[in-house]
This record gives sequence, structure tokens and C-alpha cells, in this order.
Amino acid sequence: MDDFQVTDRSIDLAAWRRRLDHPQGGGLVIFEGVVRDHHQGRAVRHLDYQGYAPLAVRTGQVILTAARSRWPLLAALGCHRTGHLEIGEAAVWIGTAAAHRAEAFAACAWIMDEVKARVPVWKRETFADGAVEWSQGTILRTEAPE
Amino acid sequence: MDDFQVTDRSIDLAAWRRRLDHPQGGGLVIFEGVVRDHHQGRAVRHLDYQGYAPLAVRTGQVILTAARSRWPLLAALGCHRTGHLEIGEAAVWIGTAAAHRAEAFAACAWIMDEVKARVPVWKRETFADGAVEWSQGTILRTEAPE
Amino acid sequence: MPEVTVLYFAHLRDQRGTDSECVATTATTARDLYCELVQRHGLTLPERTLIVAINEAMVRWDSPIADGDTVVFLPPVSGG
Amino acid sequence: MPEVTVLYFAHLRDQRGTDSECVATTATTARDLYCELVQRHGLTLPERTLIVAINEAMVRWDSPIADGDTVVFLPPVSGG
Repeated sequence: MDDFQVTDRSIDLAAWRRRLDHPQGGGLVIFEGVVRDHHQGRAVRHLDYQGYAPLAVRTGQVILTAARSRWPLLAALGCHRTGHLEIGEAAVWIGTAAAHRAEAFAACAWIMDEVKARVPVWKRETFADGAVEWSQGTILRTEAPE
Repeated sequence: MDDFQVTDRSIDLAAWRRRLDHPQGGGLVIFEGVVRDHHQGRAVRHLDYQGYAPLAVRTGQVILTAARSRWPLLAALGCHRTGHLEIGEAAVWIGTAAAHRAEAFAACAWIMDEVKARVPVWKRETFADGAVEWSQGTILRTEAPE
Repeated sequence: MPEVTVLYFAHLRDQRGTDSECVATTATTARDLYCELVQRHGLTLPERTLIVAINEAMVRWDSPIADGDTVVFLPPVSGG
Repeated sequence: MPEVTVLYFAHLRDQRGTDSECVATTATTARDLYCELVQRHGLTLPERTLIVAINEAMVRWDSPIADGDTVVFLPPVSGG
């Protein structure tokens, strides 16, 4: 099983959590990005994500590898949804395990920043008023993390 | 159900996670402190925690309230185990939800720091060589967080 | 003589050999009470490492104790 | 004439009306190919907002394209 995955099915939160288990893992940090019911003051009905899966997975793996070289991690995992998502569904899941919590927190937050900047995934919002719009987004960052 | 709890039974991770659900919650951060199989190079067989439950719960609630006043949180929850814990069991669980991830990360890490400093709980380690020792610990911090 | 309930945790529980007891005392402050207990039971944790709580609230060492109070001397903590 | 596969995502997929197509092209670089597609299909995203990938690796705009390549122009991303 790849440490970073892109899936068009519901993220299995419990299964991902189990993969963080490690006998030396004293601190586990999990981030879930969840579909909100509003965006910049407008009511959101649902989301659709597109992803360029092979490159998204490869970039995700590169990010996890870089995180492992920056912090002494026992586990670093991530998953990004594509397809149709309802309010409350998890769009992204990032999990880290380390002997001590500071490293697990720092790595988890950093991985998520990198995923947003570097993984080719696109969000389309369908608003309550019927409008359908691609999220403004940011230009894909290509340089390797230091 | 109290937002901060002390329990001598297994922490129900899935139940706590469900309590973080919120329609505006775009970012959820969870910290789990897990029993490691070693401590400062010595193999650990199991742990026992004692807690002064009423004061631990009250202090935990004060910490969560302070976190909510420092960050715009949609949820802030925590639970600390007492009693006998095997390797791999969760000793503490902290969860935060916010519209955006930065606040959820900052609050979760801060709550955990405060819990360690201010909640009256004591850890006793039973080592593989049979030695039983109370963790060195830190003098309980009593001042209110700024 | 006023009676208070003393709860013991961690090292102090081990040293006293019980998790709680009723104590009849002439001590008027938390500090005096701890001194009494040190003398009676050979407790070894110095006052400066402990925090005292009366009736589930952390208080100063010179806080008065009254009949019926629950007093706890809290050793260095190690949660998480 | 060399043939490449072009994949479309997000705004570009909407504008082109398909997620992928085979393109016979005289373009020799990724930049030339995007110019051709802009002219043929009225794509509106400016080059400076896009990143180009050839065969699942991000590359420079002046990278050569060859017969059989898979070329993707990646719009601003919005994951997470």
C-alpha cells in the first residue's frame, strides 16, 4: 500500500489511523481536511475534486520522503480524495507518528502545506445558489522542498 | 458529555473523533499520546496512570475554554486515561476543529502542552527488567494561561 | 480537633500506603498540615515540588484548612 | 507528424470539453504545443499560471515533445 494515495472513494479514516501504529510511536498527529458548508461567506452544496492521479501520488510520496528526512518520523502517510464530496466528508487525511509530539505536529502541518502547494488536485465548488466554480487556487509549486 | 474527560477505560477514539464533526469545520487536528515500548533507552512493559479526577477534569475544561478564547475553534476536546495501559494504548487524546487548519494545529499543540503542565496525572512505568518507577515529571503549573 | 480528608497520589500514596485518610489535626494551614504528615509518616517530597489543593481547587500553602476540607498534596505531574 | 496525448484538468477540461485527446502536432516544445491548443480551442489560461508535465514529470516550457508523449498543462491547484 502506497504511503500517499489518491482515491475517488471515501477515505477510510480508521484504516489510515491503524497504519500509524508503531511500538516506538509516542505521539501521533492527524489532520483531516473536511468539506465545509460555506466558502468565503457563500453556502456550499457539495464539491468535486479532479486530480492528476499518477503525478499527485508521486508528488505526495516525494513530500512524505522529504518530511522523513527533516524529522525523525516513525510513520508519515497521506491520502487525497477525488470525485464527488458532500459536506462533512474528508477531502484529505495526513498522519504522522514520532517518538515525541513536537516532531509529529511539525511534520503533519508541513506535509499539509506542501500537499496544498504541490499536489495536482483541483476543487470545484457547487454553491447553494447553483453556481459552479473552480476554486481560485495557487500556481502549482514545482521546486523540491529544502 | 464533558469536553474534557478522565477515564480508566480505553479511550474510544472513533467516538471522540465524531464529536469533532461540525458543518463549518474545514480543518480537524487530532493528537494521540500513545504508550511507547521504551523510555530513555529502557524497555517498558506497561504503564499505570493515577489522576486526581475532579481537579484534572476541571483543569482540562479550563484549558479548553482558554484555547477557545485564543483561537476561533468550532470544537476543542480532550481525554486522559488513568489505570493500567499496555504498549500501543492511547494515554491522551486531544482534538480540535476550526474553519482553517492553522488554528486547529496551533490550538491542538497548545492544549497538549497545557495538559502536560497543568493536569494532575501521574505516570508509573514498569520496565522490562521489573523496575517500577514514577515518571520524574514537572512541578504542577497553577497559573492561568495568558 | 478539626478533621480533614487527605488524598494521596503517586509517590505520596506509595509512601503513606493508602489513597486517602481522615486526619484529626491542630494544623491551621495547608503548610502546617503537610509538616505534620511528613513527621508522622516520613513523606519525602519537599514542599517546593508540591502543589496543594483544598476542596478541588489549587491554593496557596498558607491557606487555612477547616473541618471537613479535602486536602491534596500534588506531586510533580507526568501526564500525556 | 508526431502524435501526443494531451490530458485536460479543471478549467482546461471544461474549455476543451474533453479529458484527453490525441493531437498530431508540428510543435517541438511544450510551449509551442500549448500555443497551438490555445489557437485551436480558445483555451484562456495564460502560460504563466500553468505548469507543464510530460510523461508524469513536471518539466520546463521549452522541453521538447516527442511522438507518444503524454503532455499535461496543470492549472492552479486547490487541493486540501
